[in-house]
This record gives sequence, structure tokens and C-alpha cells, in this order.
Amino acid sequence: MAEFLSLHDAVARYVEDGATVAMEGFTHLIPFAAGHEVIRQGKRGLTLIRMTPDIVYDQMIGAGCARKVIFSWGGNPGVGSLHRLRDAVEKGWPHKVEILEHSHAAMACAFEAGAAGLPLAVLRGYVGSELPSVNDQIKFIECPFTGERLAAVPSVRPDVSIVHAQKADRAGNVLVEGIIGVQKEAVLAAKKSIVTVEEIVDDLTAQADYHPNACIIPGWAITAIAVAENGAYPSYAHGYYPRSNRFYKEWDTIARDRDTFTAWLDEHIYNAGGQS
Amino acid sequence: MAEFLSLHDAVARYVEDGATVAMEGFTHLIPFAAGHEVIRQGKRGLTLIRMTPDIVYDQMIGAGCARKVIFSWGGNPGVGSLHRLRDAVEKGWPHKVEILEHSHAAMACAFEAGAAGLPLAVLRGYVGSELPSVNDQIKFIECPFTGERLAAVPSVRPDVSIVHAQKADRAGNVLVEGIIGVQKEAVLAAKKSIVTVEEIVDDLTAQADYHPNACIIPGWAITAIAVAENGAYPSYAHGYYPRSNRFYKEWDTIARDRDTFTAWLDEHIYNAGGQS
Amino acid sequence: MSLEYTSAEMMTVTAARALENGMTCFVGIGLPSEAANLARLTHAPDVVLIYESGTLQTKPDVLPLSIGDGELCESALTTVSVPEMFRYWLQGGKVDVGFLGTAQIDRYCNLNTTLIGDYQSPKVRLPGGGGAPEIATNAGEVFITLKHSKRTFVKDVDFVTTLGFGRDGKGRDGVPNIGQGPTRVITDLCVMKPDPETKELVVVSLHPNVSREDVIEATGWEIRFADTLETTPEPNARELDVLRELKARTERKHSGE
Amino acid sequence: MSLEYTSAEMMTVTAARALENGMTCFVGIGLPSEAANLARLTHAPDVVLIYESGTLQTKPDVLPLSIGDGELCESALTTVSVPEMFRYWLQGGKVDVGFLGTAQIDRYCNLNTTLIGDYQSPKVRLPGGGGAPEIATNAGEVFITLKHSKRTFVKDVDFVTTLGFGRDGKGRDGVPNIGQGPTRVITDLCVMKPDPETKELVVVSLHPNVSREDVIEATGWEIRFADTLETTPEPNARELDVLRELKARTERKHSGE
Repeated sequence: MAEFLSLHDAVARYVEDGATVAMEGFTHLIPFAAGHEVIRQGKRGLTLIRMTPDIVYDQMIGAGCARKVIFSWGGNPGVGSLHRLRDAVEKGWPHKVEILEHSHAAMACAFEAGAAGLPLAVLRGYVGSELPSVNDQIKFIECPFTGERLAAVPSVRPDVSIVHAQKADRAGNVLVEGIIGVQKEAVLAAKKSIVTVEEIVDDLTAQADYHPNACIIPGWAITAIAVAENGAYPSYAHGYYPRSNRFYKEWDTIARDRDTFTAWLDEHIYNAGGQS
Repeated sequence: MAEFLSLHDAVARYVEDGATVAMEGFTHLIPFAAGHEVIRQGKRGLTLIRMTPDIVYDQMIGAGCARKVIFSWGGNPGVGSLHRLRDAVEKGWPHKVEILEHSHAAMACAFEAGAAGLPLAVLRGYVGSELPSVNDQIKFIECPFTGERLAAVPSVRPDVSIVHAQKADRAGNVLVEGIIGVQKEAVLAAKKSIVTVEEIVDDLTAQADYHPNACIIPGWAITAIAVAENGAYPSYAHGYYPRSNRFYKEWDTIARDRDTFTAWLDEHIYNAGGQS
Repeated sequence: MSLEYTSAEMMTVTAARALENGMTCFVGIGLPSEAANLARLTHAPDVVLIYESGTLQTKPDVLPLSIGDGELCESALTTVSVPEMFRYWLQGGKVDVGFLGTAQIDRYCNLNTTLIGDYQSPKVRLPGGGGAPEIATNAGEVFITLKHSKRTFVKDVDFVTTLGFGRDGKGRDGVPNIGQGPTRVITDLCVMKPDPETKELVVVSLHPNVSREDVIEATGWEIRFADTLETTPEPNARELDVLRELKARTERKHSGE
Repeated sequence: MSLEYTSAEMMTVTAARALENGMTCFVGIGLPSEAANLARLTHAPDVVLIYESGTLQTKPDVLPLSIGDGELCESALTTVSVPEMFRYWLQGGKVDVGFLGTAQIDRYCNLNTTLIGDYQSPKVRLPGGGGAPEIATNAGEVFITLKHSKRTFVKDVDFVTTLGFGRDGKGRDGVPNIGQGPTRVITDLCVMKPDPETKELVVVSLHPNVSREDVIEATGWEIRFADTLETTPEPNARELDVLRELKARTERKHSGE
């Protein structure tokens, strides 16, 4: 049964230095508030998993939280590079960060396999790509029925997954709606999970727009829930607020330079308090 | 793009003698009208795939349509045996029917793998079961990462899948709601598909109860759509009519005896016309 | 003051009591479903019931006849596809206890729901495995409930559809990522548990007014009894009331349909 | 009467025209998305656009900045999970054409979006593979669109993120269940297609007012030209109007956010 905690307490309790952490949300519902809390609490040595690192990981990498990043597309969507990720990978600032990269298909399948309790995912993938030559986690198996060569990757099983969602109810059940990405998979695949939500409602099944096949994660499959209003901003929450494409564009300027980045971090993270 | 046909024409055109056919619906939305049409048209030599054969397959087997049945649970749920299936397997009436049996988990994964375009499904299954000794389609593979022994089964790729759903819209998009079973997987895994529906609406996305993550199968992924009102009866259609548990119980008496079954078939199928 | 109740009621109430509040239970149809819903309506209001049709955390008002009655979906928290149910929820390790019935069970708790006789020319063809083979290995533990008779309790099942502890009691030894298997068998006569060492079923509790001889006569092998044999506590009035109302509601609903 | 248009507009209109009405197209962000939506808003109203964020059959009113803008979900037929998108829809063979951009492309149509330089100490780190490696092999065919320059059109890519036809042009030979791969590359200068035999890219059509020399200078290898070299048809007024309105709407929307 999910425990209701402040975001501070949830991060303090479940994100340990050195942990493997998946913060998911495919463009939509990216858990920015939680990422900022991780930075604020000075977590270090994290292995960060995420299909599309996005600027939340850029911020965490620039702030020195990450030891390793496992991803499949690391850019500022529609804008350009993640300058803090590049600075870490290319120049080792603030310290060297190791990367392990996959394709989206492989990572999506690896999350699915993690949720499914399997050690591996099998896909028709990486054909002719040179990614297997730089990622020793990509192997190939032979189908025992057809002889076809198929790719295999280890499933994703994070120590803790953090996702953002629209609503939880008082029993801790969580509704994810719209672009649902791999959020459910991330929660189910992880040993512990934190879900931040826009709001708490009484009972999800009694809501006017309840749908029998909605993506609802039961409270007993979640470790902790924390309310974080606007917790996905500058990403967005379908039904709540739109994506700040403007901020995504502005980030390019902020992150391009170490000093402006550090100043941004001071102003907007370290000295900004945060929700409790 | 799905073609709108009469049920007669859809079955006549896409269910060929000797074909491998999956008619799905997990208790809910079982395509009875389509099954009856298959009987009425005297289709023969079919390989019938279905997780839970249920009484629609009992009727088709008793009527002599089937050569082989691939399944994971063949009973009249909560009532008892499928007497026509048993009569065919145990006594060869009306002719011998070959069976190939799996567990639910394996068949569900095999449908998933079929929809996913893979030749095999991998699962942690059949541990200690003697089913692999009587089903040579069950093999085992070794995980290249952990060494764990996992079960592998061939994916399900029917020649034609037939499912029933609540609604289609004029563009041929289909909404499945409630207990969705492996319906979407059956359609996507098949070379051809027929979907029978309770009704046609103008535009699914303009319906009052539209949900962004509803189980909607796009029209371009479906071969043919046929309207069949009450097409799942005595199974049910969530939001339309309930399951006739009474008929399921009565079926036990009808099917127990070859003569009462044959009389039922004459009265309710051969001489009943059918929807066109 | 003693209440009147049938041996079937005794079985259901005892099976229901095995479930603790807050457990997630993957429910088989029939007796397990009856017991699991009784538990939910009495001492375990927050027991989470999952049916293989994809209905997560369902709270049916009447017992489903099939594993996918409309009632299950309408009263569920949400309903997922069947592949997701078996992959994410069962195989993914989210199920504390699988609650199963069976046609045959042997001394090592192996279950047969496939057939009586020989596979190629069966005397009686049964429905088959369904969800059981993977429920029994992927759930944290397994409860089994069925009526006691020499026909159902056999020394060796004709076919191991579903693993208990294998034909030699060692079927789970050294297997990675496997649940602990059957931890109790509840019948209309008694409660049995596997011996911690040999895994052979041992009677640990006799229902009121049931003798050792009753159990011996209804069991197809030389059944063992625990050194300290308990008497199963009787159903209480509330449990019987709730169970009878549930069954009456169910009967009215199904015959009306 | 000739219209005024930019080379970027020429590229987008030509790319849009490659899509036929009714095709299902897995759309990459940026230029492919612009072209695919232009096609939808002009000659191909029933083209089915799929984005890897899970949005099936989407009809955005403005161009998405990211692959998962709210607009995509709000205008979609339905939105599925990302694993389902890659498994059922792409790998499941439901995509006729994958429409991709790239940072580098070589003469055998291999794409590099991973890095410039050496993998262990890159000169420039690019975003990585994303959906492209499997889009390129699981879609029926692949269209590629990017601006023409010596920096992007190289003899051999630094890294094969995504298979065109391999480093020797034979990368798809004998591989089961693989799409036919890139069938055309559309730039701001010309249209190229792989040679049916060798799979090396050949210019088949020059855009109006573009010379062979322009292409030769912008290509990092000795580019070949087809024997009968066509001139790409010009954009028409409606295409230009729709494209400009689309871009203006998009600009207003994104800067307002």
C-alpha cells in the first residue's frame, strides 16, 4: 500500500546515493519536481535510466548527481543538444559520466520485460546497427522455432523509479492519462517507486471521466506518493497545463554555458526551497 | 482500410476451409454470431485457436468444422465440460479432433508475440508441468544474461482472427471496452481479421465517453467489419447486454447428448437464417 | 452455543480465513472465488482480488459464474489485457497468493486438471491448465481448496498439469525465481500442509466432528497426521450469514439471467 | 507563372509529395514531421501519422516541437504505451513507411545520429539512436530528408546508428523479416534513390535551378547521377500556402507557451 509522503521525505527515504534510478515520462509527465528535489538533496553516484534523458537529466547531470546514464535518445527535443550531458561526456564536467546507449525499441522492450519479471527482452532489433559494438549488454539469440536471429537486452529493473501522474486517490491508486510512455512499466519494474501527482481525489473509480480500461496503477504496487503541483513543468500534464516549449528553447542558452547553468541551479533549485 | 461487409460475406470471403482461425474474447465479447455463420456456411478442416474454447467452439466442433483445436482451458466456465469437445477428443464424433494445449500464460504471451511480429514468446512458464511432454511446440531457452531457463512457445499468427466489439465508426476504427482479453492481439497477429460490432457510430473520437487511452483498433489494421447486433450472445457486451449465465447452464444439457445437440443445431443455426 | 453449518460451508469459511487483509490474491473460479470473496466481505475488506480475465482489484457483489463475468469488470479498479495480466501482474511478482481448485491432487500437491487416464486416449478429458501452471509457480504461495475424496486425492496424479512439489517432492529445489508453492490445502474434512522437509501433505487440523478415519478413507494414499493435530475453528455466525447471503444473491442473479 | 519559394520549402514539399494518401507513416521529429503533416493537409488527407510517443493516427493542428507534445495526443485516434508502439505497431509490421531525418548519411544510406569522431572520445556527441534503428528495419520502406552539405553527406558515416544498406551495400541481403530500407532521400537540392543493384545513392531528380555542380560540391563522395535526370516539380501555390500557414501557426503557438 502506497505511503503518502512529502516529496522531500520520499526522495530522502528511497533515493540512495549510488542507486539505479529510472525517472520516466515520454516528453509528457516528466517528473521535474522530483528531479529538482534529488539535486537539492545532493544525491550522488546515481545510475540514471531514461529513454529520452531530456532536460531534467541534463540538470541532474550538470549538478553532479549522475555516475552513469542509460538512454536511447539524449537531446532537447526539437531544440538541439543536452549541453550538460555533452559537457560531462565530452569534457568530464563536473565529472566524467559513463554512458550506455540503446535504441528506443530495445529500451521500451527492456522496461516491458522488467515489468513482466523477466531477465531479458527479445526483439527484432539492432539489425545492421553498430550499437552492439559499443554496448556489451546487447546480445543475440536464435529463435528455437524459426532459427531467426533476434536481439536480446537485459530487462530494466531499477532500484527506484520515479514518475509523475495526474491523480492519486486516497487508497493510493494512480491515474496516468494521455501519453503514458513507459510509466506503468517503470513503476512495476522497480524495487521501489515514487509517484508524484498533481492532486489527490477521493476515489478514481467514482470520477466522472472514469474509464474501465484507463491506465491505473493500484496503490499496492506503489511505494510512495507525493503531491507535486505543476510537478512536470516545463514538461506538461495532459488535462492540467501545457508543455512550456518556450522554456525548452530557453534551456539551450542556459545550459550551453557552465556559469549560466550554475547560476540557474542556484537560483531555481538550491535557493528555491522546493515543495515539502 | 477495413471494408464494411455483411457477416455472411465476411465469413464467406475470409474464412477458408483448412484455415487457422482465432476467435477470441475472454468470456466477454465472444463472437457467437460469427461462429454460427461459420457453421452455417459449412466450413471444414479449421484449426481453431482460442485460450478458452467456450461453448462457441463446442458448437463449431460438434458441427464438424474443426480439424484441430489449440487452447489453454476448454470448459464451460463455472458449469463443467464442453461435451462436444470431449466427444470429439474421446470418441471421435463427428470426427477425430486433434488438440494442442498450452497454459493461459503461454497462449496470452503467444498472442502478444504474434501482434508484436515476433516468431516466439518467452515466459517464465511450464516449470514442473508435464504439458511440455505432450506439446512439442513448447521449448526452453537459456537467458544469455542470467542463464535462467525460460519457456518459449511459437507466436500465434492465424490466417484469420474474428473478434466482436462494441462499436466501429464510419472510418472502420473499432472500440473494445471492458474485459479486452487478447482481442487486439488477435486482430494484429492475424493475416486477415473480421470484427463484428454491436453498432456503427459516426466518429469514435467524438463520442461523449471517449478516452485518450481507450482500446481502439484503427480501421487500417482491420480487414472487414460486420454489424452483428447481440453478436456476442449468450456471452455479453459490456454496456449493451449481460451474459446469459442461464444459457451457459442450459448448454450442459443440450450438448451432453448428440441428438439434442443436433436438434439444437438444426433449429438455432441451420434453419435460423442468420444476419446478413 | 454451536451453529449449524454444512461441511461445504466449513470448507469455504476455513479457506476464506487463510487470506489475510491486504494480500493480493489471484483467484481461481469456483470454490477459491467463493472463499476469496467471503474473506473480502468479512475479515479482509482490503484483500485485493485479481482474476485472470484482467480485472484488477475487483469487488463483485455476486459470485461470477465465469472468470470474466461483467460484474468483475464493473467492480474492478481497472481492467487490463490478458497478456498484461499474466506478464506484469502474475509473472511480474505482484501476486502474494494464488488460490486454486483442482480435479486431482497428489501427496506432493501436484495438480491435475488435464485428464484422467492416458493422454493419448483419455478416460475423461478435463478442461486443461488454464492459468494454474504459472499461478502455481509465479505467485508467492498457493492455497488449494477442493472436496476431499479418494477420486480427487490420489497418490500420484495421472498428469502433472501444475507443479506442487513434483513427483519426488523436489520439483522446486534450486529453481530460480519460483514461489514457495502450495502452503495449505483446505478440504471439507481438514487442513493439510506440506511437510517442511519432504513436502508430502500432512493433516494439521481436522474440522469439527471429522475423525482421522474419515480423512484416511477419503485419501488415496497413506495420509500422515501432524503430531499435534488441531481442530479447525468453527465458522462464526457472521461468516455464515455473509456466505449464505452471497450465495443466495448469486443464485438469484444467475437464474434471472 | 513561377512562384517564389525557398530551398527549404522545396525540400519539404518534395518530401511531402513522397507520401501517398492512406499510407501509414512512422514520423520522425523535425523535417519529417513537417513534411508528413504538409502531406496530410494537402494531397494525402488520409495518411496515417504515427509518432513514437504512442500517438496513433494523429492530426496535429500545429507542428509538435517534441515527439510527445500534447497536441499529438489530443488529436490522435488513440494513444498507446511506448512498448506497445514499438512492439505491435512498428515491429508488428503495421507501418508502411518510416520517415527519418539524420545528422550524417553515407553513400549506402546508413545513418549516424550517435556521434562525430571516435566513440570513446567523441568530437561531437549527438542524441543517439532513438527510434531510428528499428524504424529503418521494421517499416516497409524508409524516406529520409535532410539538408544537403558535405558535413552531412559523407562517404562513410562515423558510426552506423541506423542501417541503410550497410558499409558494403549488402546489409539487408538475406536478412529475414526486414523492410526494403531507404527508397528515397530528399534534400534541399535534389532527390536521390539507391541504385537497385549496388544500393549506392544516385541523384534521380534535381530541384529547379540546382545544378549538378551544386550537388557535387555538397556531397562528400563522388555522387552519381541517373542517366535520365529529372527536374523535381515545383511546389504549387496551395502547398506553399498551407506550409507557410502551418509554420506560422506553429511559431505563434510555441512562442506563446
